[in-house]
Amino acid sequence: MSETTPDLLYTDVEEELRSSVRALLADKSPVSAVLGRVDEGGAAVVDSALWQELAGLGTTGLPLDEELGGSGATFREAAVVAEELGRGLAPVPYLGSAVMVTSALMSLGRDEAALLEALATGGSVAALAVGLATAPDAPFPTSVRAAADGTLSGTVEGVADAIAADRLLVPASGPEGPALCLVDAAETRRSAVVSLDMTRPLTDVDVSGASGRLVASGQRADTALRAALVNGCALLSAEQLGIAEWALETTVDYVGTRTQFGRPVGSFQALKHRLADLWVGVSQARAVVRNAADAVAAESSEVELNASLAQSFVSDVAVRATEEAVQLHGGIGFTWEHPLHLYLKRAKSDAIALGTPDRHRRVLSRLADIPS
Amino acid sequence: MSETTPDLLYTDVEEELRSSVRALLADKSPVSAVLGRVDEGGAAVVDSALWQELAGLGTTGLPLDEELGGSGATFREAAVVAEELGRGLAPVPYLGSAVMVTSALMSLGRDEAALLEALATGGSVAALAVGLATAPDAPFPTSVRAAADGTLSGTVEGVADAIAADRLLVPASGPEGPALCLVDAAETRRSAVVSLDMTRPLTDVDVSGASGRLVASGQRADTALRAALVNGCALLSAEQLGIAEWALETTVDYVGTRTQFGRPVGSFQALKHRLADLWVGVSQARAVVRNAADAVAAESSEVELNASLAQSFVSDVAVRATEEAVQLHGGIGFTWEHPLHLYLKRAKSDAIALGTPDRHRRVLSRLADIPS
Amino acid sequence: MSSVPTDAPLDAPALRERVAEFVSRYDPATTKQEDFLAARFDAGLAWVHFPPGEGGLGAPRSLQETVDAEFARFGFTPTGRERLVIGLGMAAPTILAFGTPEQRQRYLRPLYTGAELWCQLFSEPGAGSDLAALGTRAVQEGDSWVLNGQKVWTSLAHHADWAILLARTDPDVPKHQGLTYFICDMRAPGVEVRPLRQLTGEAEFNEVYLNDVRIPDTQRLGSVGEGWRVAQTTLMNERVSIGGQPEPREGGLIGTVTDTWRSRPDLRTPGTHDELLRLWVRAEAARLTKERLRQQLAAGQPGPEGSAAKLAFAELNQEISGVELEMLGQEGLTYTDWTFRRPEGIEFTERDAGFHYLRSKGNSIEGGTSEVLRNIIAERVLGLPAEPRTDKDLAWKDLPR
Amino acid sequence: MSSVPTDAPLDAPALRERVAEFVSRYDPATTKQEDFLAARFDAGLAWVHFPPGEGGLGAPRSLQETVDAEFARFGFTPTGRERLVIGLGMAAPTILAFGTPEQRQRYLRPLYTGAELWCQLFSEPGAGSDLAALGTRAVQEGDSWVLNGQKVWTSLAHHADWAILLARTDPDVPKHQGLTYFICDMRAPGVEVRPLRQLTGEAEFNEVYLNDVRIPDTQRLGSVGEGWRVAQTTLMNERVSIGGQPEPREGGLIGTVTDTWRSRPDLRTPGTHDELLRLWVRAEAARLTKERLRQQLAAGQPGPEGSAAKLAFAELNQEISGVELEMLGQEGLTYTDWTFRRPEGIEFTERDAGFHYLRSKGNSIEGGTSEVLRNIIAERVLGLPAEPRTDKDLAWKDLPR
Repeated sequence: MSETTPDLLYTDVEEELRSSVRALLADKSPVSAVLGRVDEGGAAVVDSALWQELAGLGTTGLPLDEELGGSGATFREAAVVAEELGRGLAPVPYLGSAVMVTSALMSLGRDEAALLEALATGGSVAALAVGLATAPDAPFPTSVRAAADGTLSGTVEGVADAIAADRLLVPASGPEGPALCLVDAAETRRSAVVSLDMTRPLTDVDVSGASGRLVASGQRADTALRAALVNGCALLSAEQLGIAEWALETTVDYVGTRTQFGRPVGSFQALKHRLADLWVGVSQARAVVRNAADAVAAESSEVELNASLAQSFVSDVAVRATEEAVQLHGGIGFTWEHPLHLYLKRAKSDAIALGTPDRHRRVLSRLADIPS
Repeated sequence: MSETTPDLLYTDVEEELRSSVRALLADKSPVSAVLGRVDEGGAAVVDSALWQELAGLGTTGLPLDEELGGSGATFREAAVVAEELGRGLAPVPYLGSAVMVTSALMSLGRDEAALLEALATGGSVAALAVGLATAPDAPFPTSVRAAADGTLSGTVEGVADAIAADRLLVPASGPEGPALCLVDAAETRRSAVVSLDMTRPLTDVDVSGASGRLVASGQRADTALRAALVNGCALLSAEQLGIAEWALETTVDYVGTRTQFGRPVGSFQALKHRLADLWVGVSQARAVVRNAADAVAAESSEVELNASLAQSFVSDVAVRATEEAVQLHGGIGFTWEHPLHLYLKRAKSDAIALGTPDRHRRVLSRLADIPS
Repeated sequence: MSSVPTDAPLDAPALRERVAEFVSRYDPATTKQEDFLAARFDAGLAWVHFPPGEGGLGAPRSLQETVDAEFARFGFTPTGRERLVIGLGMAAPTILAFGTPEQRQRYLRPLYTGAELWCQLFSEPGAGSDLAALGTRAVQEGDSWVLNGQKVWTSLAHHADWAILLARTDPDVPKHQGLTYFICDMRAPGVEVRPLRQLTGEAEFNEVYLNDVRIPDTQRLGSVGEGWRVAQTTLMNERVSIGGQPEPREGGLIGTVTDTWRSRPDLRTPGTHDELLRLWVRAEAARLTKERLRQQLAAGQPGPEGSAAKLAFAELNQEISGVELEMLGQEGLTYTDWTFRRPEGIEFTERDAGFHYLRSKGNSIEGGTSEVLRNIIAERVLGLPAEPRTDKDLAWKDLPR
Repeated sequence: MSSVPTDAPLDAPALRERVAEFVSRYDPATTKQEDFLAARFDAGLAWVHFPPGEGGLGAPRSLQETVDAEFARFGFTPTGRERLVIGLGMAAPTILAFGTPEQRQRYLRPLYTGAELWCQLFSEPGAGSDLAALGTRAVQEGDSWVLNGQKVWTSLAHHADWAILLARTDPDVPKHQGLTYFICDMRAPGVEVRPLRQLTGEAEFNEVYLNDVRIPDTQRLGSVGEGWRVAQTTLMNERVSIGGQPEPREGGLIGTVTDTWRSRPDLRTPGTHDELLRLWVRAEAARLTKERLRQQLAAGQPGPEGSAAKLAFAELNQEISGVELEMLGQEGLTYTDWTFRRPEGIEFTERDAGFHYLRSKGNSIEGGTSEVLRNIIAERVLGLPAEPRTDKDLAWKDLPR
C-alpha cells in the first residue's frame, strides 16, 4: 500500500531543533506569561516578539530552500517545531503563516518567491482566510467573490492567525471559478471573535472593497488550497501531540507529589492504569504524527490519507489527555489560575480545527475504500 | 412524553416468584449441570424435566388469564422469571414458547385459546420460526411460502427453541400476503446448528411439505409477529440483566477471595473502579429492563421504543459484564471447565438476538424523532 | 373547613387535611412568601419528620413528598430557594441531629424561611477527597475558639450569613479524631471571602480565609473531637438530591443537543448520528435509573444508587457536551464571554456549548469526585476489600503532606 | 566468491559477505533444513550476538536483522519454527546468560536446529500475575532435586523435550528469594501432561503435574535461590517480539473484517460503518506504533513501547472481533465446531468470527495480563510511585493464600 516505509524516528537535527525551541519558549514565553496574555484578549494575545525570535531561529521557513530565505529542511522538521509550540501553547501564527499559507504558495512554484521569503524571515505574517474548521475535502469556499478587476467582496468567519497578519490569502469565487487572492490585511475589516481557544484568537474578516491580487485560479488554486489544508492537518496533529505530552507529563508530576490519604495520589492503582492507558495513546499518537509529517515531507501520494488518519486519531488523544489532566488535578485544574484550562480549550478547538475526527473518518472511508 | 410514570420496582409478588425460580434452578439445574449438558450438544442440551417443573410453578403462563391455564399476571412477572433463567442459564424454551409464541397468540384474542393453555401448562412447547437475529422492524419474512391449501415450502435458518418444540409458528408468504401458520414440528426437518450460544441451541428448520394451519393473515399476522418480537426484546433484556448480575456477583466474589501479591485482588483500586462502573451499568440496566417490562404489561403506546431502548442498552451491559468477568478471573475464566464462557457466549449471542444494539438505535432514531 | 384535631394519626390523608386547613388560613396568593414559610414552619409543615416546634410534626419522612405535592396543588411552590440549598439540604439535618435545643431554636426557622443564608466551609486546598486531612486550626481561648486557615470551593460564601465549618482542634491524634464542627458567623471579623475564578471565566465559588476568627463555644455542633461524625450527617445529605417529580425524557443537556440536531439538518452526519443515539440511550437509562431511585425512596427503600446517579450524570454531561461542540463545528470554536463575573442562577442548559463543555468538567470533581464515588460503590455497595491504609492511625501532625 | 577473513570487522557489509559465502557452500535449495541450520549455527550466523562457538560471532545484536534479511534474500527463511518460539525466544537467551559452558554446549545447538523442542513451566493455578508466589517445591536429595507441584498454561508441553522451570527451594524466605531455575526433562518419570481445554473448545495449552520428578543438579540454571533473577531474563524476552519486516496496512484481524465489509454490502449500516472506521484508525495507529518501535530497535534505541503494543493488540483484537460478530448478525450466532481438539498452527485470522471473539479474550491474559502491563507502564515508564506492598518481606510460607 504505502510506497516506502516512512521514517518514524526523530533525527538528531530534529532533536536539536526541539531543544532550541523549547529553550526559547521556556525563556521568552513560559506558560505563566501566556496565561497573563489571554487576560488582555484579542490581538494582545499574539506574541510578536516571540515570533521574531522564532524567525531568527530559522523555524518559520523550514521547508523552504535557502535561496528563498528558508532552512532547506522539510515539514518533518516543521512538525517538531509545531510539537513544541503546542507543548508551550505559544501564541504565534505558525499554523496560518508558516504552515498553511507557506504550503499554498509553495505549491505555486516560484511565483510567490518574494512573499515566501518574507514569511520565512519574519518580514511578513500571512493567514489563510478560511474558517478554522474547514476540512481539506470541503468544497472550494465561495463566501468571498472576486470581481474581474480583483476587487473582493464578502466575509470569512472565524479565521485563525488573521489578527496578527499583514497579508491574507483569500480563497474566492472569481470570474473563472476558484481563485486565490492575496490582499493587504490593512485593507480588510477584522473583528475579533470571542474564541473558545484563548491562545489562538479567531477573527471575522470582511474583505469587501479590498483589492486582491490573483495568485492562482482554477485547478491550480484548488490544489494550492488543498495543500494548505492537508499540510495544516498533518502539522496540527504535531501541535496536538505536544499538547497531549504536556498534559500527560504535567499530570504525572502532579499526582506524584499531591498527597491524599497519606499517599501520593499517583500511587493509587486506578489513576496509574488510566495514566498508563493515556501514555499508550500518546505513544501511538507520536507514531501517527511522525508518519503524517513524513508523508508531507516526502510528498507521498498518501499524504491526504495519513493527514486524515492523524487528525482522526490524535485529536481524540489530545482531548482525552487534557480532560484527564483536569480531572486528575482535582479542584485546582478547574481554576482560571492554573494554565491547564488553556490546554483543554486548545485541545478541544484543535479537534474541530481543519475538520473533526468524524469528518476525517469520512475522508478515510473514501481513501481507504471502506464504503458506507 | 410517556403516558404514565412506569412502576420500576419489584412487587412483593415478583420477589416471591424470583425466590421460587431461583430455588428451583439451584436444586434442579445448577450451572455445573448446565455445563455437563452442553457437552452432549443438540437436543440433549434442553432440560425438559426442568421445563415441566417451571410449568408446575406457573411460570410458563404468567400473562395468561387463569381460565386459559395461566396465572393471571403480566409480562412484568414473566420478566422476573426471565431474569432468573438468564442468571441460571437454564436451557429451556422460555423465550420462544412462553414469550414469543405466547405473545403472538395472545394478540389474536381467544382464537388460539387451546394452544395457549397447552403452552401455559407445559402440555405443549412452541417456537417462533424466525432466525433468532430477526429484529422487530424487519420486513415480514418471506423465506417460507404458504400455498392456498396450507402446504408450506421453504427453510428458516437459526431458529431458537425449535429443537424442543412440538409446534412451530411459521411466518410465511401466503396467497394473500403475510400469513402466520401453525405446524406440527414432527412434520418439519430440523437440523441442529453449531451455535455460538451453547445453552440455546439453534436449528435450521425446513418446513417444505408440512401442512400449516393459518392462524392469522395480512395486517393481523403482521401485528401478531411484531408483538412476538417486541415482547421478545423486552423479555430478552430481562434475561440479559440476569446474566449481567450473575457475572458481576460471581466476579466480585472471586476477586474478594483470589489473592495475589499478598492481597485479595479485589482490593486493587483499578479493579474496584472497573467493578464500580460495571455496577453502575447493571443498576441502570435494571431500571431500563423494568421500564420495558412495565411497558409490555401496560400495553403502552411506547412499548416498541422502550423495548428497543432496553435491547440497545442492556445488550452492551451484559456483554461487558461477562467480558470483564473473563478478564478479572484471569486464566480460569478462559477455561472450558469454568461456566463463565457459557455466560459470555449467551451474552454475545443475546446482543445479536432480535436485533443488535446498532439495529435498535436505528429503531430509536425513528421512534424518538432523531433523524439521520 | 374543619380544624384538624392534634391527635389525628400522621398519615397522608391527615397531612393533606392539615395543608388544606393551613392554606385556608394563609392564602399563598396574598401572603408574603417569608411570612407564609414562617407560618408553615410553625405549623410543623416545613419538614414533617422534624420534631414539633422545630418545623415538623415527627411524622414519617416519606410523607414530606405528600405535603410538598399538596402545597404545589394549592399553587404554592416557594421560589428563589436555590441559594438555600446548603442550609436546607445540609445544615438543617445536621443541626437537627447534633444541635442543642438553643441552637435548633436559633437557626432552623430563619434558615427555612430564607431570612438567613448558609454556606459550607469544609474543603481546603490540601484536603479535597481526603477531607479528614484538613488543617484549619481551632484553638480554644476561654469560652471561644480562635480559627485560622483557608477553605476553598465555597459556593454562596459571598452571600451567606452563616457557615457550617469543620476545623482541627487536636493535631496530636489521628486525623479523623481531632476534628470539631462549628457554626461560623460569616460577618465575623477575620472572615475574608474572595471569588475563585474557574475555567469558564466565572466565579461561582469562593476561597474563604480565616484570620483569628473567634467563634463562641455555643456555636460548636457536637462534642469536641466529634466533628467527623457530625460531618457524615452533612455529607450523607449532599449526594444527589432526588426531586419529588419524575424527570421528563430528554430533560437536561441531552434534550438541548437533540433539539439542536432536530432543528439543524446542516449539522447532521452519519457518525454524529450514531454518537448522539448512543448518548441518548445512555441519558434515557440514567433518567430511568434516577426515577427508579425516586420510587425506592418514596417506598421507603433507599438504595445506594445515589452515588451511581451522580457518577453517571457527570460522565454523560461531559460526553454530551463534547459531542455538541464537535457537532457545531465552526460555531463550536467560539464562546460567549470570558469576562470575569459572578453568575446568579443562570440555567446550565441555556448557556452556550463551550460553557456546557467547560462547566461540566466540574461535575466529576465537585461534591465528591468520581474516583471517590467509585471507591464508595466498590467498598460499601459491592463489599470489596479496602486498600491497605497507612494514614488512619497516625497522628495528623505526622502525616505526609 | 572469496572466503571471509576471520578478523574482518563485524559490520553489516562483513556479515552480508559471510552469509553469501555460507550460502555458496550450503545451497538452501538442496540442503536439508536441519543440516542447513546446524551449519549456520556452527558458522556463528544463528544469533550473531551470541559468542563464537555458541551460535554467534559476538557481533552487535542489531546486526541479526541484516543477517536474517540476507538469508531471506538468498531464498532461505526457515519454516515450521512456530513450535520453537519458547526455545528460541526465551530459553536460549536465558541459557546463554546463566548457563554453564556445559549447559550452553548441550542445549543451544539442538534448540536452534529444532531437533529439540522446549516449553516453559512457570505459571501455576495460584500464581499467575504474582508469579513469584509459586509453590511447586524442589527439595534437594544428593545431587538431584525432587519436584512436586502443578503448572498451567503451558503451550507445547505435549511436544516438548525440555522445559525451563521455576520452583521453590526455600519457603522460609521472602517469595522472590526462595526460587530456583531448572531445566526439566519432559520425558522424566513423574511428568504428566494433560490438555487444558479452553473456551474455544480447543486445547492449545496444558496442565503439567510434577510428581516426585527428579532433576539432576547439573540442570539447575543459575544459583540456588537466584531463580527470580534468572526468570527476569526469560520474561524480558517474552513480551511482543517485533519482527524484522514492517507489517502491512490492514495486517491482522482488521484486514479480515474490513475485507468482509467490502465484499458484503448487505451487512453495511451507518452505525457499523462508524465503528469500523474508528477501529480501522486505531489499528493503523497501533501498526505505526509497532513500526516505530521496530525502527527504534533497529537503530539501537529500544523503547518501552513493547508493553504498550501488547496492550493495544489485545484491546483491538477484542473490540474488532466483537464488532465482527454483531456485523454478521444471524451468521454470528453460529460456530464452526466445539469438538475438543488440539490445534496445530491454524492461522487466527482464517478462523470464524466466533473463534476470533473467544480466542482474543486470552490476549489480555496470556503473557502478562493487561493489568500487569499497565502497572509496568505506570511504574517503570511513567515513574509513578508503587503501591504499598506487604508481601515482599514476609516468608513465603506465611503469605496469605
